[in-house]
Amino acid sequence: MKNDKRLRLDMWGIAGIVILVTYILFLIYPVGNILKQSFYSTSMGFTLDNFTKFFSMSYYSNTLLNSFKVSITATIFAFIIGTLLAYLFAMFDFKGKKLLRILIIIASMSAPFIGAYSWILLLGRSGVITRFLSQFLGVQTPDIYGFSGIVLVFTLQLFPLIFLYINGAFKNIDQSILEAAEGMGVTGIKRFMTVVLPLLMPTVLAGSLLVFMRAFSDFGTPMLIGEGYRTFPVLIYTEFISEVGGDSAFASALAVIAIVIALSIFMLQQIVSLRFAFSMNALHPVSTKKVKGLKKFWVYVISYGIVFTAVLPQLYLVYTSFQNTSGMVFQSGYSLNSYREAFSRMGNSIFNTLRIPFFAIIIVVLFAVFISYLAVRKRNTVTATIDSLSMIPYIVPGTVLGIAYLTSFNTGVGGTGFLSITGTTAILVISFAVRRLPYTIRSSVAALHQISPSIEEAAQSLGSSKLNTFFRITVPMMMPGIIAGAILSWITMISELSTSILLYTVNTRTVTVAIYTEVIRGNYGIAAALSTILMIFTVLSLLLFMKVSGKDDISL
Amino acid sequence: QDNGSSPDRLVIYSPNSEGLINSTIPAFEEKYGIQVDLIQAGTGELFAKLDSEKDSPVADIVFGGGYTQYSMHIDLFEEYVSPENDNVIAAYQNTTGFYTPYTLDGSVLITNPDILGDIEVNSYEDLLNPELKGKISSGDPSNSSSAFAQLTNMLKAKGGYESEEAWAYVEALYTNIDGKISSSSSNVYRAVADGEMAVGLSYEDPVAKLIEDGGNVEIVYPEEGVVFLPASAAIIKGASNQEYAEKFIDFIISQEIQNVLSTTTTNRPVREDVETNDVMKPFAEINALEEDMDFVSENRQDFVNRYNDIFVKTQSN
Amino acid sequence: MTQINISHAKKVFDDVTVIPDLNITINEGELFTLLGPSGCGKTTLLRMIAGFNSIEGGDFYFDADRINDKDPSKRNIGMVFQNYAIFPHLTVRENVEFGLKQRKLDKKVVRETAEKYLKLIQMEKYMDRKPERLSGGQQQRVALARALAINPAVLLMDEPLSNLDAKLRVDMRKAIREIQREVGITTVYVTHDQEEAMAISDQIAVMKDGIVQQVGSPKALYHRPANEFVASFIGRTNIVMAELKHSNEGVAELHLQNGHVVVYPKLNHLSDQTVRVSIRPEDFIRVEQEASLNTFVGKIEDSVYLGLNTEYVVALSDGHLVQVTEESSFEEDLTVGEQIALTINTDKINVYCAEGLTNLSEVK
Amino acid sequence: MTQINISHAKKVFDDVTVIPDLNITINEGELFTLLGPSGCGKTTLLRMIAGFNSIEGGDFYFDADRINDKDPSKRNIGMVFQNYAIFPHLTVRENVEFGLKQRKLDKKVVRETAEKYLKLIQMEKYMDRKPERLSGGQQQRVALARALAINPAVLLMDEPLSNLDAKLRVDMRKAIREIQREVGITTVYVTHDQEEAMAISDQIAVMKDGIVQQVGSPKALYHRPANEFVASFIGRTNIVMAELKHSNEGVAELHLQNGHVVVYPKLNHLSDQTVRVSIRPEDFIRVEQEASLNTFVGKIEDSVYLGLNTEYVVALSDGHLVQVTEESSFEEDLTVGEQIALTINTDKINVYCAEGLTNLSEVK
Ligand SMILES: Nc1ncnc2c1ncn2[C@@H]1O[C@H](COP(=O)(O)OP(=O)(O)OP(=O)(O)O)[C@@H](O)[C@H]1O
Ligand SMILES: Nc1ncnc2c1ncn2[C@@H]1O[C@H](COP(=O)(O)OP(=O)(O)OP(=O)(O)O)[C@@H](O)[C@H]1O
Ligand SMILES: [Mg+2]
Ligand SMILES: [Mg+2]
Repeated sequence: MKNDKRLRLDMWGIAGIVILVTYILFLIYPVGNILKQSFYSTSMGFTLDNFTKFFSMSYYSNTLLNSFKVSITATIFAFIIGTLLAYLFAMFDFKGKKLLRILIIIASMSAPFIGAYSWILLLGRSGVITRFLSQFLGVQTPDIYGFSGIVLVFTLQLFPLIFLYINGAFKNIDQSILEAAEGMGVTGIKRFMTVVLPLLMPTVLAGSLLVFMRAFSDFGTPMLIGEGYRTFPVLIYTEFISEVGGDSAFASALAVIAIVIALSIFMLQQIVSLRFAFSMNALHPVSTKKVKGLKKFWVYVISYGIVFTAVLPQLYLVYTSFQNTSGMVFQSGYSLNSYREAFSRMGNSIFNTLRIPFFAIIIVVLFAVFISYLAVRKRNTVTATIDSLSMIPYIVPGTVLGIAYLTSFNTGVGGTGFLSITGTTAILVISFAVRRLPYTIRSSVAALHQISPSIEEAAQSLGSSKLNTFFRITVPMMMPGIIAGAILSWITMISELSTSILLYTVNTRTVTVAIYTEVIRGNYGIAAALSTILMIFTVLSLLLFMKVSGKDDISL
Repeated sequence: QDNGSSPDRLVIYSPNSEGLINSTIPAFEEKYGIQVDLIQAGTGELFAKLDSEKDSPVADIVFGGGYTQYSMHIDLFEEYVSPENDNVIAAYQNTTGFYTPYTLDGSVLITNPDILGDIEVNSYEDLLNPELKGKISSGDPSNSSSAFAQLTNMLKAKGGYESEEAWAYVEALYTNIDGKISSSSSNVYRAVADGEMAVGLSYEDPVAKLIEDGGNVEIVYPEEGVVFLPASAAIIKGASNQEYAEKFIDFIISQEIQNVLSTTTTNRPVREDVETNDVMKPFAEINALEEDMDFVSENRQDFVNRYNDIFVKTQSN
Repeated sequence: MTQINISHAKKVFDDVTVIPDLNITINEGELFTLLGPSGCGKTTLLRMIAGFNSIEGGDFYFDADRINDKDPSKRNIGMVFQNYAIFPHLTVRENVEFGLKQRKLDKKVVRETAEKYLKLIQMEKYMDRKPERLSGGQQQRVALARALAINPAVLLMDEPLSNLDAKLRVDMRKAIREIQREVGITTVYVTHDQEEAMAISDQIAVMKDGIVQQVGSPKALYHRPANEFVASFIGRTNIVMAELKHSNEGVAELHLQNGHVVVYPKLNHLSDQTVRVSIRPEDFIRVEQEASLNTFVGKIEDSVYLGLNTEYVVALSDGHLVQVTEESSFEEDLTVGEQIALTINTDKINVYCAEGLTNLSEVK
Repeated sequence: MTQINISHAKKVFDDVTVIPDLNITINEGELFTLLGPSGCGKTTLLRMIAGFNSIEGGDFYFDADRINDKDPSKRNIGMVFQNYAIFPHLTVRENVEFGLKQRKLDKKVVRETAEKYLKLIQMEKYMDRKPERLSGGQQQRVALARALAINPAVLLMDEPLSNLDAKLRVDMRKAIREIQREVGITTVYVTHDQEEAMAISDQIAVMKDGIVQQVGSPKALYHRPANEFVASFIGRTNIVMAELKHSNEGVAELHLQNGHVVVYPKLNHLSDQTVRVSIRPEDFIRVEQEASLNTFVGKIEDSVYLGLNTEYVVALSDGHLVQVTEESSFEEDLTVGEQIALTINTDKINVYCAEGLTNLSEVK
């Protein structure tokens, strides 16, 4: 492949410009609008005071350190678990993979508040499991709160991301390479470390980057179980949304710091993955093998064990949805009352939960496919910029983006009335798409890195135009990657809250908003029922997808 | 596209709980034949939303939130004083012209008798008991309004906002809390109700509601005194349904609704000419204190800073 | 030194039986070649021996050791894959060192061994390159060195030289042969190149549709192919229909379809029947026009110059075409349309039954 | 019908010049073969013609059209890649149909054409399989059919038959040749197999280290290699050192290192000098021991049976080894250690200057 550094006005040039303009309009303009106040005060003009304040006071700067600690630890654990599981899935034949796959995906979606809250009910100081263990076994479980709790929840919530990515990447490894190693006496963990892992590296890095950033920017979990272990995103959130009068200029400065950190890590990841860029022409993708004996036992124990643990809070949630409740308090006895209430209150939210992510996912897939191709095969300043830009919404707290969108599009762009989309479906669709694009982009980029350019050349030699080659050859070959990312985008859009809670109107209320509303109103039973409905809904959408795509394997 | 401009609709932003919503909105809809579009979220989120939308507002009414938020965002509201205003207890009347208090909420302690065992908790002072170390749940006064209300309440009760003695108490208390800060108000009472914590620095409405729902908790009105603060509602500046909005304000402080509130919910009415709920201790039996709202509003940031310093100090040793 | 014994091997890929029932014994230290048309199951069989394909039936033995369920990594094999399968993330040197490192050898020994083999494959210049920057033939050589370097008990090679030029192929096959002989590695070699097979093998198995047609030394295969398929697969051959008749004296004669009669006493013991005669292109001998009684004429239809030899397509008097090979010369040149006289080297022909399935010349 | 003209082509891969300055003209409808050792730049050149490698210097013309910057998809080429590059997500049929569909042909025509070519490569049975379930040779044939089916103006083939068995290779090269001739597709063919090159090509360019050594017809290359490299690359050869001397009558004589003298009047015009004589294995002719004056003796050191021919390694009296080829026979067999007498077919030898760089036999 020729690597043309100039920007040319061919199909790719145009696509690049369209995407860039979109990002300027829906990212730089609104977010810049909010963040500019971090450098600007009405009294003094340009100022760095907000930044000085942050770095000079340990009360604030410690949160950054804390965030790094939890994010790095969680990333490492998520990486280990996710990779281990993906490896088992790719290498061995065992029963119930389809079910496990769905459960893994379910584990990655967490209903607002209620999801992490289940952990407290299970593992808290008076949690079901904690009490069980201490009463019957006399075992003292470690505290779910603070550092260890945050890491636990992050790990179990984020490993599915690594799993899905790597599961897709295995499809691009040629079986014979693994066999070559095996023939030379290298098997098991050794082969994994010396051959499999290096080959998966682009994907591993992409996945880990996302996990890290997600852990670094998530505030829901640390807010619920941090108990004084103050993380950076919680700080940003509370400064923006403070009930006691936060300082939004200071909050903007924090967001700027978050973005700078995210971009630096992104660049670092880019540099590192260049070292692992090699393409493969996998005509014989890795196939699974039967296992026997002790090995079989361990395969089952590990895979089912991990997955079961990860969905435990969701299962508990389902359980509580059948419990009788009185407001905030769960009573003894079981009934369908919560469901009765839930259905009566859902309104059109189920429809919205389908409709809004549906439009958004179309945008996501389209953009991701183009952006990843531009970033990998047509790398130049513009495309590299687009690539980096696309990561920003991932790290900008959803609340900030919500506020930015409200402020910037309330009266149209620059108050002109152009794109005055507040309150419409469009604003939700766009915000969903922009925020969840990175999942699909990163996995597509990783997939593309592994595809041998000679396949594209072959298509071109057959007279296929760039566009045609792209859609008929490149995209289908990237499919495992695209789908892995799209599923994550889809799941996270379905359970998106922090932006939609600011942008929704009665007509665009989603199930997640409904759940949150019930939590606020103190109806935990109804919230649990709604969460269960959302979960069922998600499973159905996955099953439908499998049916339509004709694959058992969600990552294709 | 619906931004509330249709004539028979009223857009309400509210962080309120089930009881308040259920006893007001349906009744209002029925009475006036107006459909209410209710947007619910946390107080912080709603005010951030209002602030962002101020050039082209969507909401007509914001229904809920304490005076601190209102006083910070005066520019968002339309001036309106309800004719019913005069029937409200003098201390809780709409004096600014912008926001109308409709219920009262006191800072209380929530306790879980199972966890507490035989430890006595009747006052703020009791919280300094070393046996409670790490078992007290508190919000973060620098961003949770209920935790901030607790802060001003204990300052007032312990000697005044600028009393060193009072601040010394705060420091002692937070040393005993040992960094176990919840990031949101709701976590505080939930933690106690779930048995995760023994005591929580919370507020009256949810605690009473928990007791009413059968939760295993008790409510403690600190002996040193309880400050009751009003929850308010206001009309948004530039609201498209001004007329209905005004009707709504009148409605929530009408005797009829105040009566419903005080009898069927765990909210204290702002009118005296109504009955009260059995779950809640009658006003007369409580050592009520009064907050100096103007002073607190003005010095809010100082309080927060001072608290932050204390927090850092307790964390660093 | 390992003997490989395969009995009743069976391989099924999703309902399609690729190898129905295969029996082979490969002796210790032998270089055994699998030869057969594309898709006949060579790679499949090799991968079964290596342990990468499941075995649907039969027994595989390395000496007395039944290996059907043995882990590939424990079989002590070296394998060159048809698609090379070199590690894309490792340099040339690291690829070759990879297997050596597993043997827990001294670092220096690893380096030196790797270098030795890199020199052998003439790749020492490219030691530190990543595979993506190598030509096809260079990649193939790396795969070769990697398998040789670990000095396995059994060496499995799937078309290891297919992308090398003639000169290098000869060099490489010599090298393989030497190493193999030196250490006595039992080797199973897959190739589509019969010359290579001939040059390198101790024994050759000719396969078709998963069935072994004949196992034998190169010479035996070439000169006494067990059936018509082998005859035409190993080298080229002309199949001419003939009637086996006996003269009054009881001497067998082959009456070829063009009328020519070949006296063929070897078949005296057989009854009269229709047969198929396999005559290799070089077994037609060109003679001076009408020089002897035992000749017939043909007309040159086409000629292909192949360097050492030239191949002619000759139309016999009855219109049938046959291939004739002759050593080339620069000056003399038979042109298309020319009339030539041919005779047949009867010693070297083979006669098959009417179905082409048995070699009658061999039946005693 | 397209003529390809390449002048001063240059290719640099990260500082390494792979092709320094290459000039070639490929005539309309010609089948032009690139032959050369592994890594000499054949694939690189082919990819430059196709437009997949950047061009660091020089001009590439298709007829009058400078294509240096033309998009590959607009060059109207068909290419068979060395690594096949078949689309793994498409079935065999879809792979072949892919290029056809780009031509906006009628659906029926697409189907029929694809089927025609699948039949040609003997893959009609596997039409609906995914490539992962094909053998190596089957995959390669799909790649071939895919390139042929679109009937391009220029066909580029990079070792298109390297994984096919001899029989299929012959079939395939015939098919390629026929299609190519029929439509007159200008074809650039890369192969490492000199027999194939000889059989299929109109012209062959022999390359070494990115430099074209000689361009010529197969025959010219074999019989009059321009330099020693070509002589030893195309076919095999023995290089024997000799002194060119003139007899008293001024007749040139080659005094070979083993003492044998060859009268070689062709070089009468040259002065006395040390030369290198290239004698192909088949140009040694075995004669009855001491039958004539002009013979010398040698001892057989090794023999390799290659089917049609047998190759001997013979030690000359001075200890030098030479390769000798003879047509094989089943009965008669020269054994290692046997003494034989040889003579040389002087018509076919080539004499090079001491550096091996010029063919003195050709200089007039
Ligand atoms: N991408 C690359 N980067 C650097 N060097 C390369 C690259 N591709 C090929 N080369 C080098 O260029 C030279 C020519 O390679 P090329 O692929 O053209 O060889 P080839 O003649 O096709 O050989 P083979 O018959 O082995 O396929 C080789 O030495 C190879 O190592
Ligand atoms: N994974 C598979 N699934 C189904 N059929 C297969 C699979 N692999 C190979 N086959 C079929 O099995 C047969 C034998 O394949 P194999 O690869 O052993 O052939 P081969 O003799 O090595 O041929 P070649 O010389 O072309 O490489 C072929 O017809 C092939 O199409
Ligand atoms: Mg094969
Ligand atoms: Mg090549």
